[in-house]
Amino acid sequence: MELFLQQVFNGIMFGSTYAIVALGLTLVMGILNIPNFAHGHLYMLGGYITFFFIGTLGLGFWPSLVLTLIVLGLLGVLMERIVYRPLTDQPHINAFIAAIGALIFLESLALVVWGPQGLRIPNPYPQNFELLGITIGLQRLLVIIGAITLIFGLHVFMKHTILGTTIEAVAQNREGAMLNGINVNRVSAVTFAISSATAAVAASFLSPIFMLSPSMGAILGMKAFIIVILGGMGSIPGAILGGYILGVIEALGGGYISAAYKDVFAFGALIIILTVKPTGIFGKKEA
Amino acid sequence: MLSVKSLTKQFGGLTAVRDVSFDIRPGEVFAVIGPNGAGKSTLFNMMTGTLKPTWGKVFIGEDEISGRRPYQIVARGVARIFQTTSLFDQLRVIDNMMIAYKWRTGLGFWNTLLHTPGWKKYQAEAFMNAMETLAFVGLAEKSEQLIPTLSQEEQKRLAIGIALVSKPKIVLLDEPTGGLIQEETDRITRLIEKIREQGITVCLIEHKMQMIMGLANRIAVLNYGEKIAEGTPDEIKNNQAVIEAYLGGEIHA
Amino acid sequence: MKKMKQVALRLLLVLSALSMVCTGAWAAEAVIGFTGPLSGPGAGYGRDNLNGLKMAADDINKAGGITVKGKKYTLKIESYDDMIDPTAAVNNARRLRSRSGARVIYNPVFNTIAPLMQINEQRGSDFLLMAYSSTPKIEAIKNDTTVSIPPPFTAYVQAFSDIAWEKGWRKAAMVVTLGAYGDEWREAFKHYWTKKGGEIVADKPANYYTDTDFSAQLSAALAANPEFLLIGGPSEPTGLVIEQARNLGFKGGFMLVDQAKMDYIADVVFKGDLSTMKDVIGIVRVLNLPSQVIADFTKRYEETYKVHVTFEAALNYSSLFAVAKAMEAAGTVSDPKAIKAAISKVLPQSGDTVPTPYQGILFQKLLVEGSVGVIADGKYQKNYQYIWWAKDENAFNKIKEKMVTSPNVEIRWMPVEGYLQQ
Amino acid sequence: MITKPIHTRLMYLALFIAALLLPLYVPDDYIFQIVIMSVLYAIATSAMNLIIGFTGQASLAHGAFFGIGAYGVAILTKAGISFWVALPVSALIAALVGVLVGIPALRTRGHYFAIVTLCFGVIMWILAGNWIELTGGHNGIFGIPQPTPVRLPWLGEIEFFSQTAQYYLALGFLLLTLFGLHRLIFSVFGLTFMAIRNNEPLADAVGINTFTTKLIAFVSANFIAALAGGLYASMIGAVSPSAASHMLTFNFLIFVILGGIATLSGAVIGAFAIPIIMEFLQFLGDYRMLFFGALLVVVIIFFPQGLVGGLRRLNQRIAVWRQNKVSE
Repeated sequence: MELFLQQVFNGIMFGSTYAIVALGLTLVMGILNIPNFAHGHLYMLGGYITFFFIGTLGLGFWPSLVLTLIVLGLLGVLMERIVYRPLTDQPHINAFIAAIGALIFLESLALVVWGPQGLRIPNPYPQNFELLGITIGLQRLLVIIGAITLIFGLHVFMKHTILGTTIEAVAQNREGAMLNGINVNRVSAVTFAISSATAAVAASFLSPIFMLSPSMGAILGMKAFIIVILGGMGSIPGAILGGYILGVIEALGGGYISAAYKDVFAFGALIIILTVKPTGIFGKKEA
Repeated sequence: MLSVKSLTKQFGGLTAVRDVSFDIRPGEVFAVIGPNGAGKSTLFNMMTGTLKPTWGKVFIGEDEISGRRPYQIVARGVARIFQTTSLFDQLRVIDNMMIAYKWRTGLGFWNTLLHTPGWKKYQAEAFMNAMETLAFVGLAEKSEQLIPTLSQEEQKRLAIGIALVSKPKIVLLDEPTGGLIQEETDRITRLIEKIREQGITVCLIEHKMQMIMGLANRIAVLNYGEKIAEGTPDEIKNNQAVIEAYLGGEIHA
Repeated sequence: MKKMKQVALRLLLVLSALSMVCTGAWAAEAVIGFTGPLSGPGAGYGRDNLNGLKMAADDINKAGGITVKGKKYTLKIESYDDMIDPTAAVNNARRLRSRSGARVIYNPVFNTIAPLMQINEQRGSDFLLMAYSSTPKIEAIKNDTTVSIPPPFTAYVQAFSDIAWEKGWRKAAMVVTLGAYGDEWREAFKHYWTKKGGEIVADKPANYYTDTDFSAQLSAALAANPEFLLIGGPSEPTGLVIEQARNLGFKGGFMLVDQAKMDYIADVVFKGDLSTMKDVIGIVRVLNLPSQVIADFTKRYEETYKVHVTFEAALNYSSLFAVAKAMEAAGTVSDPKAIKAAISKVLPQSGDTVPTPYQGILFQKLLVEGSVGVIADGKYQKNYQYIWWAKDENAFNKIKEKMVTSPNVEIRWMPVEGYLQQ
Repeated sequence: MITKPIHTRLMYLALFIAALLLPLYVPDDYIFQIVIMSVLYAIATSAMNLIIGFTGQASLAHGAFFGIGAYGVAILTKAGISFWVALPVSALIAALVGVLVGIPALRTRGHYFAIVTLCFGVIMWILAGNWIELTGGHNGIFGIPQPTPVRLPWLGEIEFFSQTAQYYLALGFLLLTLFGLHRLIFSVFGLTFMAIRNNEPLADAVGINTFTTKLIAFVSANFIAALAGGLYASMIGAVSPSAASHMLTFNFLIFVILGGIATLSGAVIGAFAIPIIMEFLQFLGDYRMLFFGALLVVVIIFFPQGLVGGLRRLNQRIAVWRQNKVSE
């Protein structure tokens, strides 16, 4: 039972990361219809930027987190402007290629600047405590709390600010929004900024527990992609739920079943779900 | 010819089409009219297999076609054109026509890969028929052109040609003159008359009353998803329910 | 007139010098090729290998290069990235062989070594493949121009088990990396440890290359109450595993598969603090090797390449010295077969030239002892060096005589099947 | 019906002869190796073009089917079966798997289809790495025999050890593939592929069984990809999970898009140009992939139709320029 609880706790922590990374991706995919396959690499870069502020400049954890958020937000805007906007009227597959180009670029950039060796950030909250017989790291708890705060904050933003509702309007009907005089380009930029900033927050929270490596974004990006599709493109509840489900499945799968095949279950489940419901669990009728 | 029996379609809790029935007789032009949102296109989509009816059936002769896939319905001699001009706009005019003829031929994977004698025969047959139909709709000399170079009217003609090329028993035309000016509309009307002269049954949805009144043999009127009247143009013109639905007498438009 | 003569003389000198450089009579280059992962997940490992070669080439050149049949050569390392892709590795090898004229090519991953072994014997494009892979599968492929550099990992499996047994450890749980190497390690350890009478209470592999959290596997493994954990993959994530295991309350010891390096983990992941690691058995700390040059080697390596020294770097360094000497002995820089044949003549190496002196060569395997290091109570302890190719006590003693001794090193005999020398 | 102008035909003839004579003038083993691999990639890429370019279904499982072919040939030939039996059998297995995957996967559209196939690709990759009994795990299968020598009536016995023989073998398969694809695509049947890409509801409405047609395109593409994979396995002599990975799919995708999607020549050009550019960039060392990533983005922005599209545009410009000159 304790083992089970421990695994569920791990799963929830992971799910929190997945949820916020997928959340950013679903905004971009749902609103801009851009398959931003490089999203995981923005997360990776977020980790390195955090390392730069903490490890190289010696700033504290919280200021670094805020600075990383700003830097990545700007980077997101830049990426939208340089990489994706010129491709607006082209087939999606071209945007996909551009995304592959962008992710190759970002990964090599990290490799050139920081080298291939794994880097570590000192853990600001290394304390552990026992609860219900399971060991809980404070930083791990912080990941969960941070994620939930972020999700809540984003919800408030989307529902109760003009900018947020505008984004939702564009998500639901791009042409209609354009006819209503909404500046779609500006919405795109803002969406990208939010999307990459959330990825950066996930990376900042996690980096003290984990290790940074240039290739750490690839797998996470792919998983986020799958969560987004599973939850239905553009669906925020879908991304959150999908993220937590995948996190828990993985933790239980990795602990109880084979680690080698745990991804097979996740990916296999996706195939089955999509063939039964071809537009995802929370998906709109026809994309 | 084609009969519709108690067709009903619900989307969620909304009923788009309620209990509509009619029979289309061979060789006539049958029109379905009604204000915007009356459920005309939904009805059409059910007749051509694009939508599954919640209730009711569609027959072609004795053969039930409701619930079948669109390509199976086409193979029973029911062709259609879409409301917004729908063409293969990345391809040439002649390609559009030949694609629509394909189901009548044996041009399958192996035939094509091995270039069997049958392939040659069918390929020539498809080309001949395509050219013939293009001549019929008046696009013979445009056969090598790409779609975006065609005018609005030519695109409409091509769409009708695509429906006709596989020699259907009945064509369903969803607003064939939508977006055209009067002169163009007249020319399309003449084309539809020519189709009737060929012995092909026509069922069409239209907004333009004047055109319908001159063209159709019989008319069914939909309002809020229900059939409120059916009859000859004269009967319809004088039908009280129809006049009310069209806000008092504007039916003569 | 006299001035003219002087100018003419000087011109002649310069010209002759130039022509000597051009024709190669002055000092030619022998190209040593390297293809391996320099980007992607294996990049760190690939670079460790390459750095060792670069440093060896520099040192050899600084000492005047090599002399083959009276002609001076300097060594030049030419490297290409293959990202562990067989196609790219073959392309790189072809390029190195036909464009740069490399007759010796290094590669450090089995997945790319196997396809290279298909082409390195082709007439007209043959090269000596220097393979850094500890899997015995290499020896299963018959190939006359391949040399493998590290000891077989099975030697480490046995040696580590030996020491763990002495320490009184019995119950093991495994959280080893996924992948070819990890799969083989688990299999071999399971076989050997249970044969010895030990017990394996859990086997929860994890992907050290893609995962960053191991708490799922660790929680499951620790639930079975093991006395020690067999862990490992690349060093950095291995350090993470140690930290996460301690955070989950694990008090026992660790055994590291030979890919993970205890000194690297201690210095890089834990910044020199051994208290978290506490009890570890694994491949020896490079700095604790008994060779005379080791301190100097480590210092220069870390200064030049700004990374922690690794065993891969040391072995590659030593192997290139062997190749260079073999070229001299064979009297050729271009005949791979002759170079390989001459390697046995230049061994054993001495501890005052290379950090990990090779004792000999057996078919295609260079022979170097398996060096085991131990951390106990948060301190480095005595090393053990296992001679794994001696078929009997006698042969062992003969080898032992030639080896560098030190009070901190105990030399032991540990025959490993399949490698016993006649 | 669809005829090419005479100068285009001459150009293709010249290319064909140049390809046949290539071993006579290829400068060294290295270039030859790249050419051989590019020929193999061109086969797989052309097949991918059938499903993605012509039919408009973004299948991201292509690498997996390449892998099925590679592993199939590896396992069968190691079991002593002749290469000439192993190759078609592996391709047929891939086709069968294609049917089984296609039937559920083709129910989805657009991004969803891409993701479902990508997931399948990842699963195959994981299986390749972990089904140790069958695939040899992450080590893969090595020591795969070269294609069995064939005895031809007037040429004597042909072995496939040399690069030249391997080249002709691969070239033969490429020509066969292009020949088959040419027949399929330039026909009424082929038009139905493009009809689906262009306007699926209309294709449905004009009597095309869109599902079956998509399935045929998908399965044919997989069959050909597996052929390329089988050739790859016996030429490289070793397969490991990287031969079935989604990274391979992405590579093929890059070849197709940058070469020129939905053109027969585009896929081939991409399969040659990109690997050659990559090799050329080796001098950049650590900065190579950095540069390549940026290059990819720039090229896709400025040449959305790929290299073939770029060439066409250039051709048009030249035509316009010449016309202007004449009219002056």
